Amino acid sequence: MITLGNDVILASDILNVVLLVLMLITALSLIFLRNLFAIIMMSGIFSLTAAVLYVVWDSVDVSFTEASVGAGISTVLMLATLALTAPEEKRIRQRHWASLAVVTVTGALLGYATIDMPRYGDPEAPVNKHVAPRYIYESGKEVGPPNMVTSTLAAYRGYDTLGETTVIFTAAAGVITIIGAARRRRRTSADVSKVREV
Amino acid sequence: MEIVLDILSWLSLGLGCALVIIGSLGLVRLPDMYTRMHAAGITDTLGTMMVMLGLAFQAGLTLVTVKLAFIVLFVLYTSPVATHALARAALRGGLKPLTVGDDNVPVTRKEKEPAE
Amino acid sequence: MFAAAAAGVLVAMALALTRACLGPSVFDRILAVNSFSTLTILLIAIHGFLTERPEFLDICLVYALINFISTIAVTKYIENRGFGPAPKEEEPGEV
Amino acid sequence: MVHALSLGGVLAVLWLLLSGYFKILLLTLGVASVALTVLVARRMDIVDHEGHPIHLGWRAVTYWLWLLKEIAKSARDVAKIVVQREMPIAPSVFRVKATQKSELGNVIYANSITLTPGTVTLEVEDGYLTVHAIDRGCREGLENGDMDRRVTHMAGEFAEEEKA
Repeated sequence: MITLGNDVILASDILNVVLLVLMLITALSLIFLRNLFAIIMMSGIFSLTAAVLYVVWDSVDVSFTEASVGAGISTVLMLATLALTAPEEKRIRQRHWASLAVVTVTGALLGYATIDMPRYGDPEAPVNKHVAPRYIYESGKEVGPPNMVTSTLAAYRGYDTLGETTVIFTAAAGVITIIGAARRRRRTSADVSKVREV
Repeated sequence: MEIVLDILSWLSLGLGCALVIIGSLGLVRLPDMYTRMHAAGITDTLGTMMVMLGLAFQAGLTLVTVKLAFIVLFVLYTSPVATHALARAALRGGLKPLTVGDDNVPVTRKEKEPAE
Repeated sequence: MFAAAAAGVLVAMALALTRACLGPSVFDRILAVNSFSTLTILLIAIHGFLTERPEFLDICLVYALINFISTIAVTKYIENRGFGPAPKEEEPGEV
Repeated sequence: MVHALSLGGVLAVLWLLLSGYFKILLLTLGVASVALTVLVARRMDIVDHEGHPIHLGWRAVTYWLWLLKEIAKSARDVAKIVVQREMPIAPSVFRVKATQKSELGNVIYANSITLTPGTVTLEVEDGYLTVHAIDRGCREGLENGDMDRRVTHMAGEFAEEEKA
């Protein structure tokens, strides 16, 4: 068990605040930019900042996913989408006050709900008293892999993960069929022989 | 020995951070995309190397140091590829570099003269 | 000491974000994102040492390997479609 | 075949270093993933001297050391430019000759130029590189051809092999 000094906790807090401010600035610029291409680049920065935040919050596996999906694949997919549309966002003349009201109320409710949540990392919180201790103490003996997340995903929640993987696989296959199929060009035999020569 | 390693580590980390900040400062201050690319180069090369070296002095001869070395290696291999691709795309996209002097007319792909 | 280093990297990140917001051309933004991702790698590495868990460096490894893929994809896209810094307000400034 | 074996070796070492575990189950999984990766790489036809330049040997190491020194020097120069109030830049675009015979040599040269701050390769075409430099010093450092000679020396033996 590693215990951290107060100064480290303070440093982590400051890191949180600064990163969240950076994220806020990025999000604001996302709203005000009109060029969709620039928006894609800014959303890349957004997900990079999010990935650092996930590391700071100790969810390393989520950060892994954010790194490969958020910053890597989704940029490419959004670009592929952009190839099918116009590079500029349409200017909206009328304002949708009703939508703004709905969003504000939902946001306020969500913010209010956080007050009831247990403190971050509280060992007495329900989520940490249910099945988590068994995963933590027994997974090494019961399943084997040194990474707890791996054994949780692949063994304790195996069917769930299989379902998720199927969904993701189907989605990816669909996206590739829609976007990528037109571009595919079979290698001619001349190409192949040239490659072999080199 | 501990103290020597600590001092080396502080020096490297400090230098690395200074370089990283200077690189980003150049990214903001320099006048056009092509010159900014050189400033970003400081961050990608020497800045990264010095910061990782500073961390490696703290880790000692462990697997962690090997990982740090791999990170530096990967950054050094990927960063020039990305920079070159970006520079070429900018040139072909019609972004003209700022240049000084008369013999330094930018060579674009279409209007380049035959070699020598 | 690590906290100071993290602060330095954060300052650099803010500067890179400034460039990404200012533009003016799309290439400046790509450059800023590229620089930002290098800084992300550094910050995660330093944070690992700050909290005394340098095993988390694996994420930095993943980042170091994939951060140039999006840059390559973006530049490929621009070259193939000829989508330059076209909009008028985004022309690079003269000096 | 030699390249496939060395690729497998490098991947195995990488896997061991990154995992840090030496249990039977995990080692088996590691061997399986290395074998799968090598198989896929072979099917993709990317296991060759370019992706895996083992023939360069020790000369590559000495070249890297020299290149690191150059990177440090030019990074210092560019940093000096940036921190000055008036920023004395003199950007220019020019062409240099690449004397390497092989494509691999050309790529190494172009990437070395890009890697040193202050110079960036813009185009690579038939033995000539178009380079953007931030000031006179960086430009002259490249035009004296020192780096070109070193890269050619490092990739030299290989160029003859390819011709034969």
